[in-house]
Amino acid sequence: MKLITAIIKPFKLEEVRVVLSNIGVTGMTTTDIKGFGRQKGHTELYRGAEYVVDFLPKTKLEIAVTDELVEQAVEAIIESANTGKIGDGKIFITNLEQVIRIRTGETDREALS
Amino acid sequence: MKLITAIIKPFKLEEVRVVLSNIGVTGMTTTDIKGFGRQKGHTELYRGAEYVVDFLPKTKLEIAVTDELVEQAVEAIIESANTGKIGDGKIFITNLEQVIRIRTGETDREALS
Amino acid sequence: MKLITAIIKPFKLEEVRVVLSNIGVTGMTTTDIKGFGRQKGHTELYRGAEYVVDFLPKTKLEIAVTDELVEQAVEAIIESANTGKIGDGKIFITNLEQVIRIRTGETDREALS
Amino acid sequence: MKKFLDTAIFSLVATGFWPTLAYADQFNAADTAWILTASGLVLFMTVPGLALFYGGLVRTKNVLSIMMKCFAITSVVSVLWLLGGYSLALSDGGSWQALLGGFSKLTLATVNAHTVKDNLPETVFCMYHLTFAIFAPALIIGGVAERMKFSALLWFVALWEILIYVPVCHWIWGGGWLSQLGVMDFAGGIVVHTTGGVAAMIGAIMVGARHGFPRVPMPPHNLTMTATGAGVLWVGWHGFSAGSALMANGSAGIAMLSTHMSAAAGSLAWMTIEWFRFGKPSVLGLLTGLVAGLGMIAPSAGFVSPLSGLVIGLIAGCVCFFSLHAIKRRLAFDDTLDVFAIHGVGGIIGSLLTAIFASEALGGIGQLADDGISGQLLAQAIAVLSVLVWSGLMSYAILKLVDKTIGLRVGASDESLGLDISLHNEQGYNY
Amino acid sequence: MKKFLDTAIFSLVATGFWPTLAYADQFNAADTAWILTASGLVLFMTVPGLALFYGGLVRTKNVLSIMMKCFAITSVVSVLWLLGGYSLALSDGGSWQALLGGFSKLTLATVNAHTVKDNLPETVFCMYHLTFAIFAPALIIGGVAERMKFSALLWFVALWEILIYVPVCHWIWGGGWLSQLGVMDFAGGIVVHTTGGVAAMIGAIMVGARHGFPRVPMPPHNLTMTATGAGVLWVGWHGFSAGSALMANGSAGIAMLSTHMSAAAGSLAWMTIEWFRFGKPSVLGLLTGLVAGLGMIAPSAGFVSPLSGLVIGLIAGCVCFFSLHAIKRRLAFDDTLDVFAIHGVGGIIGSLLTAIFASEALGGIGQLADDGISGQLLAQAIAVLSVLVWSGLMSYAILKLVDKTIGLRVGASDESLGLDISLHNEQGYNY
Amino acid sequence: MKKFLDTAIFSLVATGFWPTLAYADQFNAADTAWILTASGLVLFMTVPGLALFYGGLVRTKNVLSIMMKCFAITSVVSVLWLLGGYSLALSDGGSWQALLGGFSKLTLATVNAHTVKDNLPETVFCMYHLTFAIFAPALIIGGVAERMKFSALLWFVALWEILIYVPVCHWIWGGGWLSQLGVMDFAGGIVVHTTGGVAAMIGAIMVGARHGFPRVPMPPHNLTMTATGAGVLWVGWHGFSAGSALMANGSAGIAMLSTHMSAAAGSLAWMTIEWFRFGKPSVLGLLTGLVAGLGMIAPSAGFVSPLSGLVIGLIAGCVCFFSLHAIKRRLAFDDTLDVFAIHGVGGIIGSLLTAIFASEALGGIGQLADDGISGQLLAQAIAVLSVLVWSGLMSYAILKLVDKTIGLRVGASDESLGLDISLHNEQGYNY
Ligand SMILES: Nc1ncnc2c1ncn2[C@@H]1O[C@H](COP(=O)(O)OP(=O)(O)O)[C@@H](O)[C@H]1O
Ligand SMILES: Nc1ncnc2c1ncn2[C@@H]1O[C@H](COP(=O)(O)OP(=O)(O)O)[C@@H](O)[C@H]1O
Ligand SMILES: Nc1ncnc2c1ncn2[C@@H]1O[C@H](COP(=O)(O)OP(=O)(O)O)[C@@H](O)[C@H]1O
Repeated sequence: MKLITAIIKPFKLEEVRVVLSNIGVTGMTTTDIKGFGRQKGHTELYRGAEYVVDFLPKTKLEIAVTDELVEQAVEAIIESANTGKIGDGKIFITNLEQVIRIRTGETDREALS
Repeated sequence: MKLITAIIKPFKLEEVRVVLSNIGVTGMTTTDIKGFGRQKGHTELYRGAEYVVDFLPKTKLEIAVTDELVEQAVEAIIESANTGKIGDGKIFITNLEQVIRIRTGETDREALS
Repeated sequence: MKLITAIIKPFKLEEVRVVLSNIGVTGMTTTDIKGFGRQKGHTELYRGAEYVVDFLPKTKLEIAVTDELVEQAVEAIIESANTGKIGDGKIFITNLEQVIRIRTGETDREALS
Repeated sequence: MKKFLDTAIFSLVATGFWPTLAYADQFNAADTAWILTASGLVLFMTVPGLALFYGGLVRTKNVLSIMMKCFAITSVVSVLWLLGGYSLALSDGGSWQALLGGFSKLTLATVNAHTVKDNLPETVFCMYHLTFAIFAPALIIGGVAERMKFSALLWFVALWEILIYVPVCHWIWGGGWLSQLGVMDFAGGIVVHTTGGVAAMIGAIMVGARHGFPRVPMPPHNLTMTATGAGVLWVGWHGFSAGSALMANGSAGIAMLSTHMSAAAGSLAWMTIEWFRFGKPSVLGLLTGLVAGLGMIAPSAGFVSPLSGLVIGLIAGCVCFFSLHAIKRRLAFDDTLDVFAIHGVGGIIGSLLTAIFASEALGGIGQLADDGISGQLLAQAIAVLSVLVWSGLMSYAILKLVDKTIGLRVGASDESLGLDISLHNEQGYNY
Repeated sequence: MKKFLDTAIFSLVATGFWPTLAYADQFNAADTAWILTASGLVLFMTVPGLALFYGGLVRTKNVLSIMMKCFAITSVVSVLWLLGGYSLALSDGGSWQALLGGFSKLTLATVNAHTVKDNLPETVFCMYHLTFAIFAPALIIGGVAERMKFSALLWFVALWEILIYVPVCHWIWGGGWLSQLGVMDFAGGIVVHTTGGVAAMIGAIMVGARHGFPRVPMPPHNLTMTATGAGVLWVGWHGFSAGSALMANGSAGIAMLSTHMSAAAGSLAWMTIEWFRFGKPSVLGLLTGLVAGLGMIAPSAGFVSPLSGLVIGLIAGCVCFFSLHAIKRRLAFDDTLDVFAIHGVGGIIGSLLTAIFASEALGGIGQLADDGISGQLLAQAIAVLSVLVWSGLMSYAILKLVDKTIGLRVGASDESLGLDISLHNEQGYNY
Repeated sequence: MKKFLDTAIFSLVATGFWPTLAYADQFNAADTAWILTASGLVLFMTVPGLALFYGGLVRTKNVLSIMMKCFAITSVVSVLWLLGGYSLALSDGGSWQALLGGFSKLTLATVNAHTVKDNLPETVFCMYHLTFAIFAPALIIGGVAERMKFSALLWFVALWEILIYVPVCHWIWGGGWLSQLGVMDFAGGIVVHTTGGVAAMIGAIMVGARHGFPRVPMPPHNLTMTATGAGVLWVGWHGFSAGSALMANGSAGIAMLSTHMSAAAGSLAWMTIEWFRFGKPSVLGLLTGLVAGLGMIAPSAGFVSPLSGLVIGLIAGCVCFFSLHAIKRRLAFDDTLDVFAIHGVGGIIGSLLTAIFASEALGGIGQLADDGISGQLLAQAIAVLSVLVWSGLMSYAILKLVDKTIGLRVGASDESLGLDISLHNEQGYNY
């Protein structure tokens, strides 16, 4: 199993969720984060003290999937989260050694179904 | 070393923390997240515009542990976070290549003690 | 590639970001989290009901880097985030199997440049 | 009732309706005390009342832009009022008195501490009316929230104030042609709510819907803020209604009671409908019904019995609930904060109902136009219709002009980023 | 002091205490101006004052449910007041005047713009008293917060208003048996705080403790909201206290000063105790002492000297601090927002202290009952005790009835999910 | 204008400026009604007005500490006012009347419901002035926010009140030497804004800059809170200005209108400058200009025409904008919330401008000192200078004393943790 971590633009979340559901992903976890990258932040102004805010609000999506779903899921995310503008975000893939469903104690494939 | 990531119901946090402390876990990190899964969200109503909120507030717990503690920690979490109702959450286990304590530069086992 | 996850004191974020930029890290992701560890929390008081708040506000930094940058990045974080006081935080290193840039579909090294 | 009292007061005094009225060219200090207070209360309705009410309803990224607009409108309108608005609205227009006031009070140069207007120092009279002139355009921003340019809005409001509010105020409260017809508008059902409600609708249509509307849910970002604003509106409205008696007397008392009952009944009506229809009553529903009740009673507050106030509130809760849902369903336009459905519809229906509930048989003070209910209904209908057409057409013309010159709307990426950062380089919250 | 002035006023006038009082059947416009204002101020105490104060103290997931209750209570009580509450509380009851008012003012049909009540238009008198009738039951929700059903609360409040508030108001301010005993209650120490405080305690016991109480800490979710509410309460309370003079005169001035001093002293007392006991003074502590001071001075505000107000505030801060901690420690019940410890205890002690501090020797206006302090103390004790028993028993009976029919409490999972979503399908915040 | 009216009133009455004034030893009920209200409004400016305005501007971790200070100052000053402040400031000082009041009103023992002060019950006069005595020191905390100890602040404020506010108030409003010079200060440009602004600067310097200043950006944590506070300040300021007429008359009306216009113009001026200079207008800029306008008009509000009010507002917006930026750039000291740049500079310039704009040629009421503008300008300059020096020196001395004894500032780690937790064991928000 793999853990897919995607950093996306917040207003894309709903779209991504729908697309992932369609290909059979049954669960995911999202976090409000702030990202720093090539996309420039904005300037803020407080009583004349101008300063640059480098960190931009993004949404982090974590999706645990079985190996055979990885490729499809990544493609789905790329397609739905892409706006073609800088700052669309990144996808990270790490290996998941085990997954357990707390309620039932089921593991791995069963835990993800 | 392993990184145990547990998604649990927010009101279970205190209980889980106590149980983990008891088995010798000395630190952990928590994040407020929103989860999507089999548990149904609720409907919200704004001036007649009804819509479904799919994402539910959950708490993510990240615990770095030495290999020998993994099993015990997982069991402790399952026991204390379980309510038997849908939405209790998941546990993910990934491999940790290195752990460093910033203050002292100690690594791995020392960093976790 | 590796994913470096660092838990640091919130007011150190700016310093760490600058140092990392200097050594060539082009992006990072931050999350407001609450940490539990050896650093003692504080007591709060509400109409005489005193209780201890164990979880302290920390910032989590996630940085995906190519293998050759790992050591340098870790050192940079240690140096800039260190206050010498308890609660300075931890660094976790995990293996990253793949990185993809959503906008272009570029992967790995290209995605991180 | 304002200035129009001049023409009607004597019959009322004769019938014993206004118990104490010293009609010298000396002001009445007690009335002054009350109207000083009432001015503060109506100002309170806009800043921070409406700023909070509206601010809570938009998304986080636009909260400051809404609050900014409330404050900026207050400032711009105040300056215009001093320069010429007051004079054109409420001074004597001489030969064109039917249409507009005169120039004698431009810059308020001829108004000072000992100028008296009926029972009040003219400064106080001028200040009190200013607070109404502020509230009306502030209402409008609810219709165009989350996408209209700040500069465009300021131009629009400035022109709107002079071309719509000022003349309509004159027609009804300044002795103009509608007041001569005997039109009854105690606290602005026509002057404030109809003018503003219609303009909000036109604005919403011309600026266009927000991106994503109505597919993407855009829930209020902070309902506690909205509730706070609603509380401020409720309290402030007592200055709006009871102040409109321009005296500290039983008429003010009736206006306060009727207004209060209408608000209470409006909120309960809306709550009950939601409870039956959706299974649960919502805070926002209750507050919306409350504001609907406040808006609908405005034209008749001091003319009707408290019990009639209650009935008007019930009508307000029901009618505005259905008008809001009808508009939402037909999706004709994105009136973001439902200004037309609540203030427009409420103001119009309320103005017509005034003709009925003012009847002495229902405990009211009686109609002012000839021929009782039917005559008054006719007068009210004429007033509502002409104001509706005037505000609609002129709002359209102004918006067209502004659109052609500086443009009405921010760009798509600015809208998506949020107006707070894109227009003001600020964020509401930095927790 | 309200209606009871009728019986006592002449002696005061004779002694020169009330400098200007035109006792014709004409109202006094200056007094009217002030009471119109004071009505707004007391309404402000509930919406949004108490809504903010209480709202900030609960957890995020229940904030709207608290605010909703404040607004809904305001609406429901207003309608009841119009339909019959006012008539039963404050009109003449004829042969059963000792117990209850009459029916002559039902639906306020006989109240209009020229009806006069002593020195005020009756509309204004009625409106002012309504704001008290709203505040009392709104206090109660603090005791049952975070778990009581909305529907159950509405039924409870409606019945409570009619069966408890209205009669007690009549007994003390409507010329009923307690007023005939010479009981002194300037601004509602008994009528508002004792009735409400006791009901909150009974409610807290009968609804039961929140899940997890007292093991799980349930800290306030937003103390800035609570502080804002406290500020509104402080300002609004000046309408509550100084308005209760029902005139714009030195008695109102004394009431405002004494009240202000009591609030100040209460907050400093609480702060100091915390500082000594816990090492640090807390905002919530200071605000709680403030409210305790405001509550305890209510019965005596216009009767005592400002310096006595200060002393009463010191007593309030100390007594309520210890009553709160005693209740918290004994854990007898989960009075969520400590309504009984503050308003109940404060109102009761304050009502008794009135007998002492009203003494002319202490700069007060003197006792109204015979035999000076001891006689007055007896009268006050009788009043407190009977109201305590009446409110306690009747609250119990009503809650029992509501429990048997629709149930008092939401289910465990709804409570854990939070009342905002489970009862109202809304969330306070969507940042 | 306050007490100083005593000496100046007769000429004004003779010129017909004050239309109704019953100069008996009977109070005027209408004036009383208005000043009761105005007292509430000015109290409202501090709690919760300033608490919100300042609270929103600091960082999350210090929000409660700011609000706490506003409330605690209100309480402490109230108690001091009762014990002796009022007597020393506003009672007759006999042979040292030029410098300080007397002891006859200590503890307000000789003030009761039938004591009259000119046209008001003395209780009301005393209460109204108390609200000013509260607002002045509350302003100061903006200069030392986010680092000063709570205990140190309380000591400082208590001493400051007695050693600075009370004498200055006496000099100008209590019949002291400055009032004898004919100094004009309608609503506290010198008494409140100059005293407070200077003290804030001295405080900021002596406490030292916050860690990280000016390198680390420290943006406001909640600008909606600040906007709400600004709205409350705007409304409350009408009590501050129009209340200072101490009557419900045309002078109050002029004060309200001029103040309102100054606020409007100040906000527009600041907004416009920002728009040109930074490309975008900010909410905080607009609100800052608003407050600058309110502050600068304070000394002249009731003396000048509404149009002059507008001009004064424009000056306020421009002057304070540049003074703020000059101070920020020179980085001489960390006046956290820019109290000196806005209130200090505004109050001083406004007090000098009073001499000009009060001219009858500009629609004002005329100068009080001899020799027209130049004579008045001299009087104003003397007043401003002596108050500036007095407040500066004494503030320095008090702070030095407090520093030597208990220390002014929290430790570095407490500052980094935030004052809410380190001083009060609380957090603003627990979402
Ligand atoms: N090396 C990195 N490690 C972790 N997160 C990153 C990294 N680089 C970028 N990100 C995240 O991805 C987001 C988008 O990256 P950015 O460079 O702005 O644009 P793009 O995705 O188009 O290359 C950033 O805001 C940040 O959250
Ligand atoms: N595939 C997944 N990847 C990441 N997080 C998941 C995944 N499935 C579930 N979750 C997380 O676990 C939570 C609980 O899952 P859910 O399916 O509702 O119930 P249960 O844990 O009882 O199976 C979700 O809210 C979500 O945060
Ligand atoms: N075993 C762990 N797993 C995950 N996070 C941890 C662990 N131990 C510590 N942390 C995180 O690191 C932070 C600092 O740890 P702490 O023990 O307080 O001090 P130090 O870093 O100086 O050892 C904690 O607040 C927590 O967020």
